[in-house]
Amino acid sequence: MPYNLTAAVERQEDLGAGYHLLTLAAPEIAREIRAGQFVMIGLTDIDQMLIRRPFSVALVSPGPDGGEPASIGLLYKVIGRGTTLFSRLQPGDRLALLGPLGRGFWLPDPALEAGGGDETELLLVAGGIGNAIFPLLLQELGPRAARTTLFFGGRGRADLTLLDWFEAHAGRVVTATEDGSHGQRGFVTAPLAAHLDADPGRRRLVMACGPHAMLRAVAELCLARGVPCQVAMEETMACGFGVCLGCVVEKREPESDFDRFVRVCTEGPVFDAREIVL
Amino acid sequence: MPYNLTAAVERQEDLGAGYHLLTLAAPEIAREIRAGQFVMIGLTDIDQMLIRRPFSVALVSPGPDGGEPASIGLLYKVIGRGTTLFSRLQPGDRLALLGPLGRGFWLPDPALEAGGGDETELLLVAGGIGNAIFPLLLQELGPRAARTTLFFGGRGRADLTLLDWFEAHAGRVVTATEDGSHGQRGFVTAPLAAHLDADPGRRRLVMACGPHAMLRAVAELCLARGVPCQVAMEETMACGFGVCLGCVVEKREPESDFDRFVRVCTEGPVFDAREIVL
Amino acid sequence: MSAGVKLEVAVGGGLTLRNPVLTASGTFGYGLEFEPYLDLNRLGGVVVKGISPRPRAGNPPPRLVETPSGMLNAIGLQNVGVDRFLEEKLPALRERGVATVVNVYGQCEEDLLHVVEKLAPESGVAAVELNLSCPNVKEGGLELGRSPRAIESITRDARAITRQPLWVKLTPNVSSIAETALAAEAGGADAVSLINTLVGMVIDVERRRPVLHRGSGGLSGPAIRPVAIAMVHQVYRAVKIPIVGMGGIVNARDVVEFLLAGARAVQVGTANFNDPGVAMRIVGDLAAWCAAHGIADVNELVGAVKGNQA
Amino acid sequence: MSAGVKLEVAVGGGLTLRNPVLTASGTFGYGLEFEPYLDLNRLGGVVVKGISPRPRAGNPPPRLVETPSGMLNAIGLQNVGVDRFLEEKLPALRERGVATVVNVYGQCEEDLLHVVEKLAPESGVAAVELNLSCPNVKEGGLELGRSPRAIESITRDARAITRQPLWVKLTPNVSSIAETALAAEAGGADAVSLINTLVGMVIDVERRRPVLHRGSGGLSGPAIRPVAIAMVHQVYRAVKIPIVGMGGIVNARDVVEFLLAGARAVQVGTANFNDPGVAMRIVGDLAAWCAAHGIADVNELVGAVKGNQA
Ligand SMILES: Cc1cc2nc3c(=O)[nH]c(=O)nc-3n(C[C@H](O)[C@H](O)[C@H](O)COP(=O)(O)OP(=O)(O)OC[C@H]3O[C@@H](n4cnc5c(N)ncnc54)[C@H](O)[C@@H]3O)c2cc1C
Ligand SMILES: Cc1cc2nc3c(=O)[nH]c(=O)nc-3n(C[C@H](O)[C@H](O)[C@H](O)COP(=O)(O)OP(=O)(O)OC[C@H]3O[C@@H](n4cnc5c(N)ncnc54)[C@H](O)[C@@H]3O)c2cc1C
Ligand SMILES: Cc1cc2nc3c(=O)[nH]c(=O)nc-3n(C[C@H](O)[C@H](O)[C@H](O)COP(=O)(O)O)c2cc1C
Ligand SMILES: Cc1cc2nc3c(=O)[nH]c(=O)nc-3n(C[C@H](O)[C@H](O)[C@H](O)COP(=O)(O)O)c2cc1C
Ligand code: FES
Ligand code: FES
Repeated sequence: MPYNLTAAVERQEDLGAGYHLLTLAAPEIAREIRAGQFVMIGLTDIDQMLIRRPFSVALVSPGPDGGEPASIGLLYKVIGRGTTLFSRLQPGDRLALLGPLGRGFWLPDPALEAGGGDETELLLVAGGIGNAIFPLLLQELGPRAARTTLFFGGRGRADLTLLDWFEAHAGRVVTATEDGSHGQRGFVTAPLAAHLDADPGRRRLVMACGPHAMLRAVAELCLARGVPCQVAMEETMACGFGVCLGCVVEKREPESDFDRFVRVCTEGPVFDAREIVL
Repeated sequence: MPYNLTAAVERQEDLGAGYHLLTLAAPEIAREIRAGQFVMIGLTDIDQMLIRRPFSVALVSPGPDGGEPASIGLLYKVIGRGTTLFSRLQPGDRLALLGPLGRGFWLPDPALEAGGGDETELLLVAGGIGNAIFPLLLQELGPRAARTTLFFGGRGRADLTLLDWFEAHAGRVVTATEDGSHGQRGFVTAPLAAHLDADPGRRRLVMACGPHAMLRAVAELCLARGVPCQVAMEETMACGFGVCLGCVVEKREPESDFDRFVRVCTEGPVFDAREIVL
Repeated sequence: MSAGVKLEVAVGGGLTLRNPVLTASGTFGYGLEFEPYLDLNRLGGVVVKGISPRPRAGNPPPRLVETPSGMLNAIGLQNVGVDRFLEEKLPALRERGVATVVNVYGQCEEDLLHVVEKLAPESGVAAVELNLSCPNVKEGGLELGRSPRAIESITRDARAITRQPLWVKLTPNVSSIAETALAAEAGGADAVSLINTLVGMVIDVERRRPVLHRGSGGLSGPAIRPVAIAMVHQVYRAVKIPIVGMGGIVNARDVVEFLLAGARAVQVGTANFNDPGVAMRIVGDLAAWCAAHGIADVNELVGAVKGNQA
Repeated sequence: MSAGVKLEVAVGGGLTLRNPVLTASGTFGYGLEFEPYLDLNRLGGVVVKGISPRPRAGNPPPRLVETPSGMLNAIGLQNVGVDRFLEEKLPALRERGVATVVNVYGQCEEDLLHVVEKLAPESGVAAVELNLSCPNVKEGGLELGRSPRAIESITRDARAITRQPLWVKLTPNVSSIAETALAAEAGGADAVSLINTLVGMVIDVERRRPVLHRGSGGLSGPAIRPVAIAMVHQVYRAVKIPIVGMGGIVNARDVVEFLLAGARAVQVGTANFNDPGVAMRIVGDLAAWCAAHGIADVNELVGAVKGNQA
């Protein structure tokens, strides 16, 4: 059940190139949030911001005395009015916060995960700020994180935020940049396709987050190869908890005329790529 | 001619009880502003504040190397949305600034100020944040400041901001508070009336700034006794430079039907109490 | 709740609400979605999402865009349809004892009356609110709700088939809302509710397309509050039936403003998206505001604005 | 000015402006007040404060109040009157060579036509803009500008007495702005300008009075921009004459939005109060925007919005 609360800013870290990491004291949410879920955040003064903004929780961290998760970290990029205002927040300032919201990633059916060698290969695909969704997933995966591969694309090196962190926590990181400033030049879908084609028989699960065009390309790659794929979608949200009906995306196979749309905030944001039109 | 510029915040001092002193780097304005004139200030982002706010310039101060005035100090009280946003500004933040604006105080006709002993007695009357207009006047008066009397009223001691400064710079400070926490209990008009009546023949000029009810009472006291009185008026302003026609007050003796109103921002904010309806 | 302040308001047709604060149609789902955040029974009432004869899928996305101090929506009246509403939603609301106002939408007059008819025998319907935003085919396709004549006739038709309290929701996109309100009153409405959203559009200048898939949408939020206050006040001077006011309410001060302008009750809309607990907080703050201002009965505020009335 | 971008626009009646950015009536004084802040000759034109037959003192204060992303005003058309305007203001504007549009106001139709007649022989009047916010006594006192019939007739009368380009300024407080625009076109207007302010009210809940002395006022600023864009777009699809768009413009992006919606030129209003230099900056930014987007002629943008048009 989502908590509706105000939370204090603990830290605001400027990561350069418009990327920030904002840490909020929110023990209730930190304990319950699952990778791929999100929160809605707003200024406490509604006159300054009518519509809250959705953000994945990138990380959770324990309180000063260690132990249970007590803080959540939001990794965000300054885009427009809301994120500009957020980027000015200082430690001690308070924010309105609603979460955890939505359906996060789900792991392969445990029944399939029989013996050691047979484990499903987890491939994470991030485009730009889409990487924000994956630290929490790697945290949740525990030891298994070391056996994941992250395909990480961006316009240039500056867009590969937290790259060091990912290199330390994921099994392997494969990068691609449009300007060639890090890793392969071009889109991240190229090394992903190469990887999928290198060992086509392998049981895999692809989890992707990033710009819509990237998600579409990743989903096509996977669907064409029969590889299960989960995509984290974005759509404009007013509420985040299912009532404004603003955040819909189209279903691939609606059961009826009425059933044409699903809500990203409630039925998603993570969808099986087969469920929706990308 | 008013300057339309953006200026950096140099200091934001919290004086307690909702009062702040904001210092801005604005050499052009600091050099030209006269006591009683004002500036319009706004956030640089119009989406955050459509209508700028008017503030008297309380003080000017020289740059780090001394010499010419380079900064202006605004003494303000947090009232609503605008002043709340201003109170969050930090050194280095930028503000939009227009000024100097309006007509300030004017001193007695020099012809009247013949020999030493005959000097017009200057009586300043401040109610609450109305004191913000007087430090600059005292700065301008130079040595003559030591021969002024400031009648300073407020709800309680906390409203008598910069009291120490005034005690150091004005000749005499007479205080009155509604709760009796400093000086005489009651309105500041009581000691003012007593003073005017003590030596009724003396040539005097009263300059007043404060809540509307106080200005009305001061003006009545003065008009009844034939004492010249200048009042600094406030009215809601959209532009501050005479074009929106929003800030009018009523003339006491209009020459024609068309002439019923005068603009506070252009014909004022300081008026001879005989000019307008209070 | 601040002890001693009477908050009950009578909003016509024999309906008394426990306080004047309802939630607006389309901004509160079917009510139940808000149970994690507030106690539905503390509200004056809940107006559910517009119900149509058949389920509606709504418009393709984007359906929303933020605007200065407001938002535009073009949801397209996505809803479960009257049958599923009666089966799944109404019983749950009835069980909770919350005053449930059912907002009714149809693509034509027959549709609309069909829903009114289906609701008529049901218990647990505190009132029926007619949303007249469907096109008025007889008069050139403009919204039904823009024609006083059409309003009067459909209100009369609805009145004839239901004994439930009948509210007519008025659009602000008219030359004279006093006229449309009078038409609703003449047709037999027990109350008028206003304002619905203003028509608006935002264009994405890079893509050279409207941001909303549908093109234009409905503007709501604090940006429209001054328009809503002026209209409530105009209607208050024109009609005798109670007014339910809305448009940009975000706090108890705003509620007081609507009551002073002439509203007997209000609806909180867009603000529910910002904070799902806001409506209940407003109820508490309103009681506290009354207590602090020496107001024993919230009805004292209704229409109590003084001064020039232009 | 970004080299090579053609900014001239033809706005009907033979009038070509050097660029599409004018300033709106009532927000730019008589133009001259802005000389300390910008070069009037860099603007597409200036629309002066509404001019009436005789000087008007306007309403008692308060005349203004800030609202969410907007403001309400009830200035009451304070102005120097047509005679002093012709003596003192117009010659100075003429001398500077700035395209001067004269906004005309009257308390009745005769008043209005009287001003049009006085202006008719004057050189240096780029266009006459009729502000039809006076009460329409024949049709029950609602504003003249809300009745298509009244608009058509007064436009025709004005047309008959002046050869100067004639603009009719449309109010948004109508059921169908396409209809009022068509009426202006039928009456012989060379262009329509829109939107004027929306009627609004703010109540001071402590004093239980409207904040504005007059009661209600006109809402302007970014809050109304989505309404203005939707209306410009509706009118664009209805009429053939050029449209001058306005409502909440604060920057060059907003200008592009109005052009895409169908405006041939725009007026910057409330934003002038925030920053007296804004209109000139917008002209520069617009040229730069066009250059950056490979647009050689700003006219390419006019009405170029694609997609769903509802
Ligand atoms: C479930 C979900 C999780 C997200 N997680 C992250 C994250 O972890 N880090 C991050 O940087 N961004 C994330 N985003 C995108 C983020 O919400 C937008 O970048 C942000 O809302 C932009 O706000 P703004 O006011 O700065 O931009 P503006 O463009 O000024 O915003 C205007 C409106 O558009 C909406 N909007 C703008 N961009 C987007 C977008 N991409 N998706 C949805 N709505 C948008 C805003 O919420 C706002 O309502 C997420 C989006 C969703 C839906
Ligand atoms: C010439 C002049 C000089 C001033 N000098 C000072 C000063 O030195 N220090 C100081 O603290 N205050 C001063 N004021 C008052 C100051 O402008 C207001 O307190 C301030 O605008 C409040 O803004 P807000 O957004 O916090 O309040 P809100 O109440 O949220 O403001 C809403 C609107 O009302 C206007 N408004 C509110 N109060 C006043 C007021 N008293 N006078 C005029 N408009 C008002 C605001 O400008 C804004 O447009 C002066 C006013 C004028 C006219
Ligand atoms: C997303 C959304 C959906 C809406 N759906 C409906 C609806 O189904 N029926 C209706 O009568 N009004 C609907 N409205 C209008 C609101 O009920 C209300 O009249 C309007 O939003 C003004 O109030 P507000 O400014 O407080 O939101 C909707 C408004 C929004 C924002
Ligand atoms: C203070 C003020 C005075 C105005 N006076 C007039 C006027 O005299 N004549 C007129 O036609 N419009 C007048 N208007 C309306 C504007 O010209 C313009 O149509 C409206 O403000 C919308 O544009 P904006 O949102 O950019 O301000 C006035 C607007 C304001 C804010
Ligand atoms: S954001 Fe409101 S329904 Fe999804
Ligand atoms: S504030 Fe605009 S005329 Fe005075």
